[in-house]
Amino acid sequence: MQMIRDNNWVLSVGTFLPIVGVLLLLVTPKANDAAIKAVALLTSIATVLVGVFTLVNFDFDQAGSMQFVAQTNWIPVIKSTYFIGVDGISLPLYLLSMVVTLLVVIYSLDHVPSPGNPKAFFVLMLLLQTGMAGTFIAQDLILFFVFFELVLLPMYFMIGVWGGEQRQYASLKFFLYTMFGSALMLVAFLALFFKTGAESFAIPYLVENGAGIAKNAQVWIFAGMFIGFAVKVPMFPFHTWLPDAHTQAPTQGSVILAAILLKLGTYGFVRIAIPTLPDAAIEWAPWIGGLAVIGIIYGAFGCLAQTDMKRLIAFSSVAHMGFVMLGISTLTSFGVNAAVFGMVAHGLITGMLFFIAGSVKERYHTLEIAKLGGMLTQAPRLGWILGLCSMASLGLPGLAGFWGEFPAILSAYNPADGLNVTVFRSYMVVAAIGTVFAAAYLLWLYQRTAFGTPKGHDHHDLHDVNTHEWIAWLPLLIAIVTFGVAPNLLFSIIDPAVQGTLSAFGG
Amino acid sequence: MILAASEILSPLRDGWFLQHAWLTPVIPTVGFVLIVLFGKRMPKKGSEIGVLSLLASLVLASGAAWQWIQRVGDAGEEQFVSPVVRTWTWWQSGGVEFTIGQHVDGLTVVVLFVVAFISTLVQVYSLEYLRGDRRYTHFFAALTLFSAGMLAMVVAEDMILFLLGWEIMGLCSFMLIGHWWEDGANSRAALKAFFTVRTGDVGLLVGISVLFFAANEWTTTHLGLSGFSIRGVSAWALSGEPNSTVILVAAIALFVAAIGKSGQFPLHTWLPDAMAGPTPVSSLLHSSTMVVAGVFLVARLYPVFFTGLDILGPSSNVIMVIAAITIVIAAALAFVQSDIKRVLAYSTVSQLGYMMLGLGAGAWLPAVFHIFTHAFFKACLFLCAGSVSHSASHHSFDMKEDMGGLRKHMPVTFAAWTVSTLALCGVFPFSGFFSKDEIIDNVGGNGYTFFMVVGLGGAFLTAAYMTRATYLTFFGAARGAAAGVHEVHDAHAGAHDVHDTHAGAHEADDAHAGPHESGILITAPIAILAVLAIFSGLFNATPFGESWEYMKKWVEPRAVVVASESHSGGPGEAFVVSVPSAESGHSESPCGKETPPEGVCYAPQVSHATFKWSKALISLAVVFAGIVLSWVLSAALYGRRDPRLVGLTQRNGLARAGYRLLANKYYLDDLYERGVVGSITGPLARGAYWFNQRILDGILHGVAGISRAVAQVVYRDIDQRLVDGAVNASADVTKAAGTTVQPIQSGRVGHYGALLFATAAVAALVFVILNT
Amino acid sequence: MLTSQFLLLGAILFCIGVYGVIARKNAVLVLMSIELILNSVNINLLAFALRNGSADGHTFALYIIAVAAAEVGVGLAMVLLIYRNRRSIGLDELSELRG
Amino acid sequence: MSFLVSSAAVWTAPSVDYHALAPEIVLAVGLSIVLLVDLFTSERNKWLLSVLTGFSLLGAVLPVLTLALHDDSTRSLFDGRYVVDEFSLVMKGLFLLAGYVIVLLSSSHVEEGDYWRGEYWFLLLTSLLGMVMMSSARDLVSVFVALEFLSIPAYMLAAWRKRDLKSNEAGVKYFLLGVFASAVMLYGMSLLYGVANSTLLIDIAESISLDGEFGAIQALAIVFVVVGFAFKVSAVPFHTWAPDTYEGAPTPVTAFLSVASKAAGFIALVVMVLTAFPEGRDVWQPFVWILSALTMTIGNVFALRQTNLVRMIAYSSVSQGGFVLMPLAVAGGVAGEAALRAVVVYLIAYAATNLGMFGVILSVSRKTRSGDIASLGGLFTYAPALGVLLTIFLASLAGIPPLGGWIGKFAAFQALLTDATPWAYVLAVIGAVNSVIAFGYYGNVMREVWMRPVPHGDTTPITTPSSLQIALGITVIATLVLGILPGVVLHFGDMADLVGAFGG
Repeated sequence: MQMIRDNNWVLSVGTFLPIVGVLLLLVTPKANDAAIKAVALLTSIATVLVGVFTLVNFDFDQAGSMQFVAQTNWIPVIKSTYFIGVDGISLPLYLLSMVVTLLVVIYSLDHVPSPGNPKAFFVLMLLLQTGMAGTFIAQDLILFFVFFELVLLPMYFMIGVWGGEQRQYASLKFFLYTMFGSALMLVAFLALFFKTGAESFAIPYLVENGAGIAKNAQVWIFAGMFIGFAVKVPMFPFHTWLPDAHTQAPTQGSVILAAILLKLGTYGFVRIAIPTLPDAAIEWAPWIGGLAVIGIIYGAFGCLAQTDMKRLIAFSSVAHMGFVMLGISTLTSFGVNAAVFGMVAHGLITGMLFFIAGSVKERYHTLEIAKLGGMLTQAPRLGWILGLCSMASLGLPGLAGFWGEFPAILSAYNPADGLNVTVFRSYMVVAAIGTVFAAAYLLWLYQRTAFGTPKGHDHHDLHDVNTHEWIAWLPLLIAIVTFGVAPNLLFSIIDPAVQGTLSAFGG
Repeated sequence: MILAASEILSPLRDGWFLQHAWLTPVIPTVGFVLIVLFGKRMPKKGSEIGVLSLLASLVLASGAAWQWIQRVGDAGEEQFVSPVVRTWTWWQSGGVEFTIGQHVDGLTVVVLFVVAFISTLVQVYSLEYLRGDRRYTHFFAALTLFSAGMLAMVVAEDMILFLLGWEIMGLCSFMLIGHWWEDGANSRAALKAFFTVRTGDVGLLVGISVLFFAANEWTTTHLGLSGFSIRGVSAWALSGEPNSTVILVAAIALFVAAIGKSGQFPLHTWLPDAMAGPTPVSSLLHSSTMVVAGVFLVARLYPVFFTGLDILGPSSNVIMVIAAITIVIAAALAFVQSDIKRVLAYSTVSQLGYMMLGLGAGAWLPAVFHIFTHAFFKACLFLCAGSVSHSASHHSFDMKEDMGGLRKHMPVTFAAWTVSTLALCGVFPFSGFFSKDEIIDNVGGNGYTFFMVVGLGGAFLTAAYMTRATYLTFFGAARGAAAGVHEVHDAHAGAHDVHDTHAGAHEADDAHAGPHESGILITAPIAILAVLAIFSGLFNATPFGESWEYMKKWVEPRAVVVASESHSGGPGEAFVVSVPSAESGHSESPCGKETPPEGVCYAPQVSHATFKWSKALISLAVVFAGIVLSWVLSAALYGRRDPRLVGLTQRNGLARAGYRLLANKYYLDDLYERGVVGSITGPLARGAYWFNQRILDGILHGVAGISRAVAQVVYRDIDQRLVDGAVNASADVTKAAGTTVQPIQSGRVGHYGALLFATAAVAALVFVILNT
Repeated sequence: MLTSQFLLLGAILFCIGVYGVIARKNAVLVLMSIELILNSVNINLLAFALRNGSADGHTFALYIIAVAAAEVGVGLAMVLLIYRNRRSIGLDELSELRG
Repeated sequence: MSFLVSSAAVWTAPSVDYHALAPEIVLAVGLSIVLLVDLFTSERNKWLLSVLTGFSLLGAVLPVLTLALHDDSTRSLFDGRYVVDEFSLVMKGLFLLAGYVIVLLSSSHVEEGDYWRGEYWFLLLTSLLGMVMMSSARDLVSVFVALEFLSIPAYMLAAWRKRDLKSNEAGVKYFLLGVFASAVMLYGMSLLYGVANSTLLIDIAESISLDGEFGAIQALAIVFVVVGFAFKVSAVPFHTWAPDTYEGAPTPVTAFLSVASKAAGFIALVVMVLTAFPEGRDVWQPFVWILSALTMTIGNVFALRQTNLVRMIAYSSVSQGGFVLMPLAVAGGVAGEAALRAVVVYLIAYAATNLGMFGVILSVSRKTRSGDIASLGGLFTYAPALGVLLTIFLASLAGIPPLGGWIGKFAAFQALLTDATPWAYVLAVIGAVNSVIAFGYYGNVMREVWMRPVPHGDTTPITTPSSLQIALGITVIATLVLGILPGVVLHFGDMADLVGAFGG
């Protein structure tokens, strides 16, 4: 894969600009609320501008190859380098992380959750931003790992300090789960490193030489990575941190978690695990697919059982990431395209849903579905937005969700060579049934919250969507519709990159 | 035999309208966006945008239809009239290219025209009907998008766009049925509708996937089309290539989708509940759009079903069986409804049954023709019902409680209703006769006698229940609201249009002026539809001979082999290379189920029964029998019952003496009640109804309940206890381990020293032994 | 040669010392037992030195003797410290810190 | 007694390379000065002592640098009994700088308590001198002497608060067990001498083969020697003294013990196994493997249930020791150099982080006067800076990138996977799991700092003396740099090749 090294400073700037913001924030006096918010806002805007610059200068004709590549010595002793670059897979997620952070910052301007302390809150948020963006551009396993881990602590504190009643339990659970995964992942990375001749941690290098590893070893190494990434996704047996984390996290936390953090795992599969270890991937694919469809149905059941709006949305993430993983498990470029698209779509939609949940909580002071109702009469705009997002989330054609879901199901009909067709076709049917459940729980939610007449308690403070919320939400809503109508905007970027990634499987 | 390519026929004409048929869905979509954005600020609250946009698409559709007729006219008698296809790449992924585009042929233009036409009228009608409604603008937005969805589905060139339109309709039906969602019943009905249809959609998803992967290779190599393209799939289905099981699976899956959408047994239960929506919605849903989509799917991908389900084969196929069951069950259900809209809903279900029956029996053209005629008179009937409830029965739809004797008050509505009823019953010369009788005729003609009998029985029942409904509504004595009595019918709130502001608006005039004719905006559409209900049958009046069979000429694709290299010039310009006789039987044509030697078939060869008046008279007789019988019974049962006497016989003993005298007529009533009517309607209908509510609905709700229960278990026990429990348990174990090994840390030097040396000694011992 | 007997003696002393350290509750006695061990070490060293005829053993032994003296000094100082603070040199009382 | 005469006849005074000995000499001079100044200064001027101590430590760093920069970096004195190679220089640098930080940490603490300052500084310097010597010792005798040199003052430091019963108890336990352990080790050494007929580690390496008639004795000797140092590094089950001593001893001393003297123990262990027993790996590799697994696990499990902060840290440092042992468990094989590097890197990172944490604890305890973890409640709200610092140090201990701790863990894993034997993989997985469990208690502290309310609402800010501030600054910068640009420290680890090991 050839590298394009034109203005290779862009990525570094875009990634570490938030750190500058952090330093500025540290010197801003804690009392000066306005200044703090201004700094945070400006930083994230600047970051997004750099992102736009990246987008503009991105050579779409060569979306398949790494661009803005920068590579310098970092830890020569262990042959790890500071090696970054974006291709068609990274770019959408990279930009998504920037945009979402900006929107979250905007939303936070007047929604700093208790116990306040915006300074610390924004510092953590910007740290998160660096970690997330870095993970998507890292082309060196060690660098990837560092960024991957960098995300942990800020999120831990965001949940633990600004979260709900169970926050401490939830945050610790989130942390231990993820750390467990990444510890084994690190071991797997090292094993990969040594099995490929201890030459380099650079992903392209490993992709070239990984296939040479004995199949047996590959399977074990993949196991390590699998646990690391599957926890993050999260896939079926490793998912239980997600509902707690989501439910307890402050709105901003949930949004970032849903929109970006979950993608780190799936991205890891697409970028690292599968290309570097093709034989193991073939071995593992049926299991991944199986867990994925279990996750789809299981998540749906989880949703149906919920009485709490936010928790329901959280469980729906399990189901949706199931679709993504199903697409990945087919090891066909068609399926992986769907998966990458699904990541972005899920990021937009579920992020949006969590925004709404936050605003609902703020207005009704509860997320008990039973206590909600008649939102359309009290806050019609909020209600309609919720409707739109539910529809998008249940995969309605013409909205972004569909293009992650339908092609993923489609792709399961004929997976890559070497995979058992019958198994995957049965997966396909189960997944298709999963879409019905999706419709069931989302519409059920919508019917119970938005329709009907408002429940008794007075909502004197009940106002419809306000300016900050509009500013923070509109981009997401527009994106949901745009990508739904013109999916090629994404697919044309993703496709070539994925083709390259899956060259080991004949595309 | 294949002719030499030298004999190229003159290229077919295609005009601007045909080229731009794709605009028909686009315009309403734009309209929808405009309404959403600016509707509230418009003088007429956005309704004008809706009406205008649909008017525009109506114009386009008519133009397309006209130009299509010309195109067919140009074509030689047996030339293959290629569809006007335009495609644009939408997106590509993993080497698969997804195109979006239009596919205009006879079927398209017919349905396109019908949909645009009826949508326009319904919008006009709604201007008046929903005036003052709280969500006037939302309503028009949804209505417009709804039509757009249907139109998109109709012009769709490939299955993806088809699916898009299909789902958009589902969404809009959810919004429209639940329009008055303050009432829990309505929102539940909306949910039920969407969910049921969505269940069917699994079939569509699976079907599309299977077709795509099965056909893609063949279509790309032979036609340069993707496996999503409709004509590609059709050609593939007829090429003899497909493995029979694969295509069977595909056909079944797609048919499941059709069942869900077209309310076929056993997924029809959502339809009557959907009556919770405003009447215009019901009329649009049940005449030309939503429910027709399923039938349209089957008609559109006919070759797939033709091959997959072995239509015209010796044995009866699943489509016919389902259709037959639907016809009878639905018709019988119509008897026990007191809600006029529910009667119409069930009649729609049974009419859809007819269409399916026709398709299943290989009577493609009659089925499509029935879509055409049915749209007009069914829409008309619904609008009449709406008009009644709007102006006469104080927004009630209860025939027994709030109607009766309205013919005097609302002549136009009454006339339109009568005409449409006759059409629906299939009375000569109303439109319904030509289409429905044609179906029955062909079913018989293709040798499915049993299903023909079922069809006749259906006709009888149809006639009967429609007569009953007519009598209850327009004849006899005025009752309840129709008689000026005003009580708010919360009892059947679910079935009524309780849209308070609206009701409030009309409270006043209803109060002094009792039942009256509706305004022009309501009557005009009704009148127009009524006229069409009479004459639309003439578009394919088989009884009057070949020259009248316009539909056959214009709409039916000609089953001829097209040179396979024709895709070089785009599948549009195809050479006709073979002219099989399309007259009797299907097996002579190379476009049967067997492979054409070379070249491509786009449509299967179906047969046409030759019309015989004898057969027609039989069915007419059946219909009349139904009407007369039902009339007599209804008149006696509902008409001559005298409330005062009923009351008296219970009241005082003196009257009980003269009771026997007076009772006789009530013996009659009882006789009718328990005897004749009872024997017809009672066991059958009630049984069916019971089955419907308890079993089918039961199953539906049961499934919902079960899955919810399962969900509970999965969540509470498995997720929280097992999976999560394991995690927390491991934490506890680790902590517990701490306590168990705590004695090590006793704090006593002696113990420490002992431990130290003991370990050293043991280790030394072990390694000494190991190393000697 | 007598090496083996010397070694045996050393081993025995070592065991006695170890036993003392573990079993004795009296700080001073424990100190003395440790001295026993150190001396067993010295005996070993000298025995080997004799057998091998090299001076290293002697040097080592001398170092050990010196260091042992220092250790005993520190040790006794501590014992005194404890005795002053709690009027006892029983080691079992020294178990405030545990867990 | 003929041989005495003969050897006496050939005896000539060895030529001493004073440049190589310069650091030790500087320290020796420094500590005698401290002693004298202490005798002749009044109470008011005792502050001089801390300054002097600091200066003498920094002064000792200079020759280390000159030696490092000098071209022939390997100098062998007293025919190989005392070697100054790059490895030893790196370690000396580490000890001296760590010592300096400890001086910064202790000064305020010492000034405020009515203690015996002179002794304190004197003992500290002496112990450090012992460590500096230890890193060069390549002979049984010099190793032993260095060990006692660094231990005996440490015993006294532990018991340094004479009036405090806990302090006494800490000292006595440490002393008795320490002496006992070194006695056992000595027994092993005597056997080694017997087998090898020399106290030079190199000679021992040649004679150790684990077979032949003395195979059993060699194994016994190796085990005993390893036990001796395992005690120093408080490897389970020889760790028992550590928690008690750490808790009882004055906090700065605890910092000193948990960092410097532990590091010294590891140095000795490395030197012994790599230079003296390369052929004995079949004994010490499995032994260390077991010790490492036990240490990590037991240390964590104990730490999880502590409520006293210092005690928790004690156990945490025990389990950290387990991680340092991890690479040693494979040091005998192909992964030797990687393992050596891993140990050095880990020790450097660990020293920076742990000292920093003690710095925070010292400054917080100046206010709270309590050792309970709960006393940290809501620290972030009233002392955000300290809260963040503590978080950084804890995260670094937990091995979360991009902080110093992770590069140590990374190097350790790397060494294990270089060895690439099944046992290595198993140990790696055990280590991975333990690093997760460890966060259980580190996270617990973080939770106190960030998410818990302030105990009885006392939110008066904390004033941190300048010396502590400097210490914190040094340590936190070190921690961050090690994490973000690990190339630097890894470079040290890389050049720290151990003369005598790997046939060097």
